[in-house]
Amino acid sequence: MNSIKKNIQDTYTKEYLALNKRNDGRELMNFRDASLNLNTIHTADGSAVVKIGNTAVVCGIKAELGVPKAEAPDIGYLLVNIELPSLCSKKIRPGIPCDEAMQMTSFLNEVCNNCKILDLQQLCISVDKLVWVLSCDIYCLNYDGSVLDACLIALLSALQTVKIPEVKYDKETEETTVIENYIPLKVNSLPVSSTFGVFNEKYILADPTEEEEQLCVSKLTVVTNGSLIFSLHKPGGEFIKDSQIQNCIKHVNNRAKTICQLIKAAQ
Amino acid sequence: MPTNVYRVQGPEGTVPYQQYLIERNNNKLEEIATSLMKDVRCDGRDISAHRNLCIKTGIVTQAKGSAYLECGSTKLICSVFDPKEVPNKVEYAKTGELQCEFKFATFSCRQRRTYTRDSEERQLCNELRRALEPAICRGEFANFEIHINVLVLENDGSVLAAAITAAGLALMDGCIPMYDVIVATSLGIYKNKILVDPTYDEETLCSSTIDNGENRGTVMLAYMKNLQQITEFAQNGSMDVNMFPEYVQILTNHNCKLYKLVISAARKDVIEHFENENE
Amino acid sequence: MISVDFNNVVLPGNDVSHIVLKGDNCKRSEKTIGPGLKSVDNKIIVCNGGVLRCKDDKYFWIEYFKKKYIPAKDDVVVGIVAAKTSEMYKVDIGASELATLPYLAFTNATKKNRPDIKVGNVVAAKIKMATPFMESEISCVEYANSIIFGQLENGFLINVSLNYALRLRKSNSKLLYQLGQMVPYEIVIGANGKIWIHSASIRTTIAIGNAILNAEHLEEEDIPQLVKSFNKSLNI
Amino acid sequence: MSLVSLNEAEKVYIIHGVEENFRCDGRSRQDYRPLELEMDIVSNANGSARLRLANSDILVCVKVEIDTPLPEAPKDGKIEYFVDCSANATPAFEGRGGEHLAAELSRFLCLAHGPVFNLSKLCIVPGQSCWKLFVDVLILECGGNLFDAVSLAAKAALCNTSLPNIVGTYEDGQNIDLQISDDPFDTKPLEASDLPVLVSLCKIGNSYVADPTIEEEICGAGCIVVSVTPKGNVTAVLKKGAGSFMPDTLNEIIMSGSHIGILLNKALNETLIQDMSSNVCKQQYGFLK
Amino acid sequence: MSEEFLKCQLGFLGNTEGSAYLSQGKSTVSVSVVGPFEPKASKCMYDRATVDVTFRRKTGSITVHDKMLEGIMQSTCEKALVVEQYPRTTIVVTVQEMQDRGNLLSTCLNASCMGLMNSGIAMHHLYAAVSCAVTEKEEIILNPDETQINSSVAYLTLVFANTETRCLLTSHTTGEFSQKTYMDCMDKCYAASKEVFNFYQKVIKKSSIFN
Amino acid sequence: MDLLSRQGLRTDGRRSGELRRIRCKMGVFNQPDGSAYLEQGNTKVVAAIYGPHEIRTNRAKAPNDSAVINCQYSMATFSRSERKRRPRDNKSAELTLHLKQAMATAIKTDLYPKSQIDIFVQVLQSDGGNYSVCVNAATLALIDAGIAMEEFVISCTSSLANGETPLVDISHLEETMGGPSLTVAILPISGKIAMLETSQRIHINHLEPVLTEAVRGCRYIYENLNKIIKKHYEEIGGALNWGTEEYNI
Repeated sequence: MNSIKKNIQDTYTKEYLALNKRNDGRELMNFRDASLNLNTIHTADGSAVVKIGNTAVVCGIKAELGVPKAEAPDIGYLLVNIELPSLCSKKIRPGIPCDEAMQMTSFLNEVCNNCKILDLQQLCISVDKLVWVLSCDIYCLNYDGSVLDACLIALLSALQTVKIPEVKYDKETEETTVIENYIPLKVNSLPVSSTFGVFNEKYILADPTEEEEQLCVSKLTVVTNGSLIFSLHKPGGEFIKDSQIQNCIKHVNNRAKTICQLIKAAQ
Repeated sequence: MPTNVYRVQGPEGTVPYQQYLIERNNNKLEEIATSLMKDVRCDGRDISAHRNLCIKTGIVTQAKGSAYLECGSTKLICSVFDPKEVPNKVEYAKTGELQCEFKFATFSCRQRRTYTRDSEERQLCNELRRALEPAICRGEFANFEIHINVLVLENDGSVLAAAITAAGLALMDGCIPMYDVIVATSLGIYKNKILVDPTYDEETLCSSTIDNGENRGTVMLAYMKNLQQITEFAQNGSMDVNMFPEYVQILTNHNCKLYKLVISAARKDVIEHFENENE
Repeated sequence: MISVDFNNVVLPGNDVSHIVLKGDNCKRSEKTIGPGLKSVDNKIIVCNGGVLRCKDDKYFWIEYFKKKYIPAKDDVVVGIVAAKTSEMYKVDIGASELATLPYLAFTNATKKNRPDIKVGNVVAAKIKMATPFMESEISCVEYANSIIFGQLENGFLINVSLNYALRLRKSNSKLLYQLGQMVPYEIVIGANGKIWIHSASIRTTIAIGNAILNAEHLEEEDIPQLVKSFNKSLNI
Repeated sequence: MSLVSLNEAEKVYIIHGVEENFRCDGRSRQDYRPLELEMDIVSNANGSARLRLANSDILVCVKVEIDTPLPEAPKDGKIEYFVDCSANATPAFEGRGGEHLAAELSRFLCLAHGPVFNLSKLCIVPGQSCWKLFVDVLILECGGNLFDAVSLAAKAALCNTSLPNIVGTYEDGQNIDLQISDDPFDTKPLEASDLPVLVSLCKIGNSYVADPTIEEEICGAGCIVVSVTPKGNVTAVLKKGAGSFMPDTLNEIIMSGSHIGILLNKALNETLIQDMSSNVCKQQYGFLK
Repeated sequence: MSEEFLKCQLGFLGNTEGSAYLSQGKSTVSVSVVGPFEPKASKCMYDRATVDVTFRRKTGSITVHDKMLEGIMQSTCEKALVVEQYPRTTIVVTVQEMQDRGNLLSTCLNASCMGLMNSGIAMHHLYAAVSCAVTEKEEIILNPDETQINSSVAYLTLVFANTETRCLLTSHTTGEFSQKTYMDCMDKCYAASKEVFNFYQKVIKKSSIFN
Repeated sequence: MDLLSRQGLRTDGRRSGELRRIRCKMGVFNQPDGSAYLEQGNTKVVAAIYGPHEIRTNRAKAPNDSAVINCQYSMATFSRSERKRRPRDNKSAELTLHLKQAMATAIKTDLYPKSQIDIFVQVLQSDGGNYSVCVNAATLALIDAGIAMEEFVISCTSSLANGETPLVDISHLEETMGGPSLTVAILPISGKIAMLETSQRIHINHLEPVLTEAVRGCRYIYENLNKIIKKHYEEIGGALNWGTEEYNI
């Protein structure tokens, strides 16, 4: 933690945190409200745009047909990739994806496999021959903190809007015929992720903006669906005590309830 | 050399399901072609009418200037960053550089696009840079470079024209010194019929190679109204040379109409800026 | 947890202030804490894993295995000249940055008769100024009873860990003395782990170098045995 | 491209020369430098041509392979353009230096030839197998005006290309095996005479110049490249450089570009015909001349 | 955490400042630490050292998941080192996977801690990583082997520092679990981390006899 | 199909000890400082030399008392019968390194301190022995550029046909079908070997005959090139030469 960052942090704590407030007027532990709209992109099979405060994220899903893996012949693919284009923030260089984008992609794929948000059996057309490949690409349009939460919400709502046509695969002649009636996908559970910025031993901020994220030493991300925790991810940085963890989990549960209602209402 | 996989990869040789619906797609194109003969376009507008534009500037708070532009169902977002030093540069350049980045989102076209830049994106990026270079006062930020990034969310025809207009708006929003407002429109020519601001299907029709001597193809023109200068002219498809003055005339008229629209959006943006300034 | 005491192994993060200060009768300012210890808001924390040592209750430090030399003032170091600029040499002493050796920092050097040291030569010098924020400055000016500084012609340079170099510099180490009886040689031991050896023939120089390197992990008592084998190998 | 640097005085000299329609190498505004074309240079290719435009030296070679057509265009063959800027031309092309220019050249060739080159000629069995043409351009020396030189050489090579005849096709179920006649002379030439040729016109001062040299390209404001078919139709227009144009100068440039293009096409066709007829005892010079 | 479970050798690489070869159960990891040296101009910070951790697989191909593990190791190491003491320098820690039979992340973290200790770079505290698996019947198994991990409902890796009070440094989890099970895992892993610190002490004692 | 028929003739009609026809022209391009075109049989190569000029690539590592030699070997995509995907790949990177080593032995680099000499070689048509023809072409181009060299660097290939008779200057067919092939680059007058490489295992007592055969080939090429260069300089030197003739033997 170099000295410049230390001074800014001290002034920030003196002015705001001491009076239990933040520079955009929020309490320490309350989240920015999220807005969501579905089916904005017609060329994608399923799409959603999510804004949490200023952070904006768009998710588009394209369905394709592919050959299943040898060791899992009866399940389809759900490939989630997060792209941080050099459009969304000045610290991202064009070219190969930055480490943060790769880490978020890996985390989101883990969460999808952990809590099986999608039953991959329904993606199978004919065992060992042909399965659906859902490639979900999430582009961050404006990087203003807690991008991961917005990505997960965008992914879930986009998955609910996906409609895939019925496909018949004839084993002998290896003919595939596509029939025009579109059936929606069934999403099993709605996990919600919320990110906390660990400022120093005393203060933990919920849903930090880009400016606060730079001042925080590390981030704590909790994914839950209200009752069960799917992931509690804290990559190093500042210590946190048990009491702080419990406090965070309490806030995360009621955040999860509000977001679930939002996703169900928008359907 | 370790193979470095930057993204989660699916199986090779995945095929989009639209491929098995080719005949449905072809007769849809014939339908559009026949209706074009009767001067009726698939979305009901007149052949010389531009699709309505929805413009919003200042979308990306992290960037110095940004603009979101919807032309019909073509959606794209452009952001501009302030002048920065050029890494590992040796000699002194009198004029500033423009670094452009033009990317289609993977889900933006009918056919899924790849993550890395292909030759079409590189071509559009060059054309975008050449269109903007004459419009920006590059002498103001000598030896520095501006990054202009365009991301296309949905591609429904005349993407380059929309990108140039959006980039002009983003530059104005980012208070980058410019000689004049830059606007661009494109024409589709099908069997001697001039279609303004063609959609994706009309563009595929215009660039089909049926050589029966009639004019067909697409023309794009970026124009600065006050200085009356054409900054970018790109044409593709076989056309008779004497028709060019007419096409250039139509394009400049449409650019002037579009200019008024863009000016009102920019003015609204500035007024809004001062309103919440003195709040 | 093994009790934390002197001549005992301690780990980074252990709090040793109660041992070092040993009750509050003596003032905190007298005690000087050396490498391996850090005082954080009046607590003394260990920051390197090693053995806690103390010397007549005033100096406390931790002996830990270290290979990377951190320049400290008044250390005698042996360095290799890496580059020549207009008014100084850049010398590689194994630290994170090249040390600077001004042309005039040699005994009775004047603007006219500058020392001609080419890139790649070995130099012995004393560290004049060393702060973590700037590259350190060394000088070859000899003072009262110091060893001869300046360029070390032909000879042989070997690298050892800093702890071993410290042990060899202590006067009571028998190894160097016994080797000296066998064959006459010159040696300069730098605090930065670089040792320069020069003797009559190249064969003996290399033999001495290998002897020193092999003796690093030997107990004190079987050093004579090593010296005997060194002697036998030299005679044939 | 190459390491030519001009100071202000030289630029002013060139601009004034162009004003008086008398360029520094004696040509008027619309004149071309001497062109030299030689066909069938590379022996193991289906068609090749070497073109020298003053000190530009381009070698184009067309090779043919059998491939399966794209699912969305079953009746069309395939054509792929590849430009390789060899480091021989300038040290700047070493390693990946020439990649940007090569990509732009190959992309524009593809755009220019696209509307006129009917790919269904390359089809063998619709939906199953078709010809794939590889047009490989090698730039050995660049002396300005690369677009014209490359397009002329490419058109000459394509006219020189001959596709081997298919003697018979045997279909068993899915796969097809084609029996290609092994007699090297039993071939039918590829009909490519209606391909376009590129004409680049560089705007210097307030007039424009055809076939610009490197110096003229540097001190020119912008360059318009017009692709003209023998009949005078324009198949592609590209603007290079950072300048901008008044609408009427643009029209004027495109008009004169198409006239020059027609003349260029006629000259190329004459050399091709003259080369076809006299290939009885043609002496192959190659680089040895 | 029985005795023969952890085996380690320090300083086995000649030309690096610190190196450790740790085997935890059947997975083995080798770490090399190249001490504070002159950084590239672009990456150098004027008042602290930049810490750069790279994680290499056996096969050499780096997938997206390895980047995540690398991120966790990077932030854990950076917090442990006293970076203010070495301004304008770079410290490079290279973690090489030798054999992966489960618990790879905890093995890498423990090995990197020992490598840093061996390198003689000043550290605030040491850290110990413990992983545990939670079965359907809510029992918690410490240092599970591969079969137990695959059959478990959740698999957690927790890292603690050797400060007196218990404070969590890093937590990485897969699978689903309730808050209560998370707290039980914390208690169990904290107890196990004490044994890892003892193991560190023994190794340092063995290697520090000679200096 | 054996490479050497009973009457001792090879597939392309040559005897075992005969080399392919050499045709060359110096000064082919006028922008590079030196250039040469060399044909040995059907292998056609163009070489260009730029320099000695100021160092552009990685200025820091440049030795300050000698010249830096920078090479690039690339094969045209149409040079072989089946098309080559990329003009430069790992194999050409390796040959670039070998070319650099071979030429560095002959060029007097200490006469051009703090400068860089670029040697670019482009294979137009490849019919075996590409590396050797490139080395010879590079030597010709260096001489055309007037760069000080101790002496020529001449390279030749040879291989073993059905077990005992060595063949010199092998073609692509003999390279792929035949036995182990050996490439050697020598300084012909002093006889020093600049670069020696064998494509696969070769028995020790076969090595001697194959190597002497290759060295004999190199000497033969050296005499030819020497004659051509002398004639070339007479032409260039003489004021009367405006026409261009073909130099073939």
